[in-house]
Amino acid sequence: MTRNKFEFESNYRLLESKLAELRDLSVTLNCDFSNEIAKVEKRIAELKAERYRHLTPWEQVLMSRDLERPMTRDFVELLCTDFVEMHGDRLYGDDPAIVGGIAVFEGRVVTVIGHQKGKDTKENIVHNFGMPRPEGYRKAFRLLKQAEKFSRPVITFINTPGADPGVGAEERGEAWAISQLLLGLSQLQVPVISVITGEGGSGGALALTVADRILMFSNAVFSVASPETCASILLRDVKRADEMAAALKLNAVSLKDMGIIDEIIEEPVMEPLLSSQSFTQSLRYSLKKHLDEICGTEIPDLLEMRYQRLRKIGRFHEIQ
Amino acid sequence: MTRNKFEFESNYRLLESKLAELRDLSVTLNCDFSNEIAKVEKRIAELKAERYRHLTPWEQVLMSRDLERPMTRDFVELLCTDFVEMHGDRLYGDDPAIVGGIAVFEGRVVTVIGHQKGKDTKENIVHNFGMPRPEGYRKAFRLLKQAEKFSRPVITFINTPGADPGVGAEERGEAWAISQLLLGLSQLQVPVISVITGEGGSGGALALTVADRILMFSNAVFSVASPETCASILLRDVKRADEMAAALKLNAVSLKDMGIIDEIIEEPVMEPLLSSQSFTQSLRYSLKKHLDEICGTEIPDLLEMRYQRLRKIGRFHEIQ
Amino acid sequence: MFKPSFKPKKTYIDLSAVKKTPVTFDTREGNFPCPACSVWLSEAEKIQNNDFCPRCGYHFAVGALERIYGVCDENSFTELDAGLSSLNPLDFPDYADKLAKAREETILMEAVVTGTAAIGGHNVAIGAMDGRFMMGSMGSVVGEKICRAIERAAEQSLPFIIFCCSGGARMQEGMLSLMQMAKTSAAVGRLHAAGSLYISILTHPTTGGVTASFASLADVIIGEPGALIGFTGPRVIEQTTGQKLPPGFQRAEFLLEHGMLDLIQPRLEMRSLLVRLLNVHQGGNHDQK
Amino acid sequence: MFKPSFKPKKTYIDLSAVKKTPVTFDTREGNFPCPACSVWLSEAEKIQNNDFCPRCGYHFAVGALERIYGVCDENSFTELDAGLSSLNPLDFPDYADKLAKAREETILMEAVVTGTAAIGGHNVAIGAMDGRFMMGSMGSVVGEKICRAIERAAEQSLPFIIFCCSGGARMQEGMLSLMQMAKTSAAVGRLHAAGSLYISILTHPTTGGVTASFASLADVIIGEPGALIGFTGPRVIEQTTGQKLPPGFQRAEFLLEHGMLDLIQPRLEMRSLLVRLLNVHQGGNHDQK
Ligand SMILES: [Zn+2]
Ligand SMILES: [Zn+2]
Repeated sequence: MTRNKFEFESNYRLLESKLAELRDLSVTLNCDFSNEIAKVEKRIAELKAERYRHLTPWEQVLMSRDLERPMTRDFVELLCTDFVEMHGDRLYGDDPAIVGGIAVFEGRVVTVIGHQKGKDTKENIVHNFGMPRPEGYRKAFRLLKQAEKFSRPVITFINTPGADPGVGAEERGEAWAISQLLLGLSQLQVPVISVITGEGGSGGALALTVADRILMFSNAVFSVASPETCASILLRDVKRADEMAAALKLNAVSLKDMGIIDEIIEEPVMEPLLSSQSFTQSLRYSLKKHLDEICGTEIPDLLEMRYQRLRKIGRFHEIQ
Repeated sequence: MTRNKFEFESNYRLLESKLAELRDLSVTLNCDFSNEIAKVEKRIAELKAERYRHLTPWEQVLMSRDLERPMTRDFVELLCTDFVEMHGDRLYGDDPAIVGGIAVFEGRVVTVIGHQKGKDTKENIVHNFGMPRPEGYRKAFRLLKQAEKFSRPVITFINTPGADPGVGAEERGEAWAISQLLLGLSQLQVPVISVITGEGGSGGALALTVADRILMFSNAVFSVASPETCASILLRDVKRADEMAAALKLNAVSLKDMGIIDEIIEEPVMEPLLSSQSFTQSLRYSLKKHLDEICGTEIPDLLEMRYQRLRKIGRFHEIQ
Repeated sequence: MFKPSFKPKKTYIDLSAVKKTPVTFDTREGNFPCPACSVWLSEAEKIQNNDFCPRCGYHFAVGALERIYGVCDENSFTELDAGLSSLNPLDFPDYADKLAKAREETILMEAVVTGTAAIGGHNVAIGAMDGRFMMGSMGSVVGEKICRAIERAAEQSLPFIIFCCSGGARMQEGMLSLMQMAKTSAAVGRLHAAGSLYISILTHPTTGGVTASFASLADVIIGEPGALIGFTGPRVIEQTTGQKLPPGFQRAEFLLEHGMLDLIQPRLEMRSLLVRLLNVHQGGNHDQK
Repeated sequence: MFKPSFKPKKTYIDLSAVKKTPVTFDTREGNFPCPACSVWLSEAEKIQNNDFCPRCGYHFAVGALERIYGVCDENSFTELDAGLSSLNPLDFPDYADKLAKAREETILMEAVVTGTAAIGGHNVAIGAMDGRFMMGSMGSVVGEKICRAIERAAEQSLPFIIFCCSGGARMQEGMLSLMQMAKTSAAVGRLHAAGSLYISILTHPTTGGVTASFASLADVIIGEPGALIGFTGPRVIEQTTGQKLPPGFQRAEFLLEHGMLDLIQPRLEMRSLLVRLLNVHQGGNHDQK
């Protein structure tokens, strides 16, 4: 992660370059205090790591959108074997913003479905920036019904700015496709586990996040609407998105407090996710642990718990 | 029915006009044999009716395509009350070539689905000449699942040249939409009755004709392909469609012999169908009789019979 | 934490009191143009004409209670779950003030009113959203009231009828709000499993999280003429795609053509349609009223 | 009434004998152009290159038995229902002659071969249509054999795999032929209800009543590269609509893009895909072979 994602990064870069100048000067002047410089260097690194560990909500939003984050196909490659990707809704099209298929995870055959963004602009256009059209949701629905037929547990990976906001998507019933998934998942007769890996954008993300367990990466977000949208509608000033990011309580810690997600997978600091063995191990371990638990539950009980899990969400005052 | 549908009609018209000339002459010449003329007139009428009663298969094909034949909406109006038409497949569009909804027939709430052609060229363009696109079949499928939810028997009215042979229909999976209906109807947990009222054209008609009972108007046809198509493919001469019409055994009597349909509703001779009280009464009576029977059968038995009904169709030789 | 300062009305609410409430959603003080045909109208003219434009028939927004009273048998409506009111669970800036203002202006506790009633003699569970209350947005209370109404319908084998009108999820409640989409959709799943008839009526405007949850999951989906119905709002689509929207885009008539609605019914004939559907649903043995 | 003049082969058929049969569907005597890239080929070159065009990889049609032997474990295929042969139930002109000619040319009794086999050690019910036999058209025998294969799979909880190749219903058997669409679709319904895995492979060409029945009802639908797949044939569409067909229209790649296929797999890798699907279906505990 070498690109400048956050403002604070330039500060540290400034400090680091100033320190390098000092080191150069000390060499030039033949005045050795390399021990002390090493200590300063270490301290700066510590402070920087600490800063990365405490990203603001808005910084987490930016982090969650990073195209260098692994996408569904990367997770399948990391975690599964024997992946066979399945295409198409058998109605209208195949949507590259959603990837799905069957694979083997830790000895279990699973159906895997998730969003797919591109790694660069060209790929992003192919994948529509990870924004599904109705045919993507309908492909997902078809694969879910297939998982049900063969009693295969389902894993979904969530990383989307939201559903495609285009004319064609509206014409073909974007809202209808999403609600069908929400209802369908709530009644699906197999265990379902969701992992929010990046940007959890609005209803377009929720459509694949009705599950028995929801895991979330520590710098992923899940929000009712993008902070920019909220700022532009509520504050009439899109530049105040960072304020909205804080107000919306869209990060993993807040969502765990609210009972919306179950477990946070800690991301490594200043290291690509998949390069960190501790991260990939804890992802695999958590997935397996939760999957074992829900696969060990009778389906009627599982469906009742899945319903009650949703049913109790909401805070209000009631006068009898 | 005053238009010239068949070649033989002009012969009778010739005879009739010659007879009129004779009558005029007899009046002019003051030579009264009006009794004898009346007898000739009666005899011509009898012969003509007889001819209409014995249309050739090709004449029946032409008859079945007559745009003056009543369509689904006419039958609903004739037979039902409280019709509420339902639109759309909730996926892509609403297809005016298929009409569907709920209505009350003889005290029973039923789901009615059928093809709709126009009465003239302008209407025909709206209804795509009764040729359904995938969204028509998917609308039908949706209404069938709704009928199942509410345990409503289903009546289908068949009159179509076939599925739409267009680029868009292929793009949106015409074959997929038809096969979904064939399978769906074979397992639908409510009684289903089909009435072939006009042109039963190929797979596009069959898609709505998987039923517990199939009634057929005496001049309706039901064919694997149009006689023109068969003539052009098998004989490389589309003008020999009349030969093919005979060879294909596509009329009601042949199909009853083959065990493909259950009952023939006799059409009136030289009278619009809905003007004939005996016709409308026998249509209503037959529908009610068969509906009563299948509604009185337990669903698992009904489905087993529906399966076996199809299962036994086919003729072949077998060496053990 | 916000506590409602007045005891919410229970059961029967007097319609005459509601009628006096100024309809602020579509109108300004004095004269205003019809949004469809631009003819200038006064509030009095509009009310006189049953909330339609006298020139083009445009259906102006009406309140939740007017919706309900417009289709139910006289004196049959009993409001339920009226005691639910919104909190400010995220301490979201200005939310408490907005809630207070909406309550004051609409004399409603929230953006949906639910209860039981009879229509043409048939008992139903019914609800109506109110676009004047924070754009009919769905927060915890809207989701909860709709869920309870649906569950009641499922348990008591009643048809469920809802008038939808919403700008989407209520952003001020964050993810608690978004999750109401999943919660209400799951409840509809149970309603279908119980075999109840579900009729949803989409009125102007129905967008966002409401369209993409319970509103589009009904057995019969009815649109009001000219109603804007969709997921993403037209302005956002135009801004995001830079595309000019086709004429009639996202209007009920457009949705019907694209296969999303069962039918479109003018408001004045809504009751007779519901009676017919309920009659037929019951087996066609009831006389129409 | 037609009686077959020779006793049909039962169970095992020697592949070497089949290989010698001239492939008449796509070729003429001597040299012929590749239908995709127009390069001139001899029959020998084609066979040498495993029935692909050596220049562009075009997949030439192959016979039913070659299909089956191409994916099944050695010596595992047992042909079943080989004793079924077509009659001429409508006394349709020229039908008996055409049947006799097809039998002579293909050394097959009908346009489909069915049976049981093993693929990667997994027992399956399998079938393959043969386009050389009256264009792979579906009459009573094709429908019956496919139905029996499907029912066998449902009863014995076997996966069902079928290679499709057909011009549609067999017109010469009239409605008896059309009804095979409904019959096979109903059988697939029972297969799904029994929980069996159903894989359908659409090869060049698959059109008409076969596409619109069992072929498109599988759990997994695989296309062969470049295969023509559709309901109405391209010539009829062009004639009826007067429209110029878009490039690649009704080819497997077009179908994939339009959401109708799960994936496209080259013929040489078909067996490995089937093994993988069967492995995964069995729980992923089998080694790939
Ligand atoms: Zn107006
Ligand atoms: Zn080539």
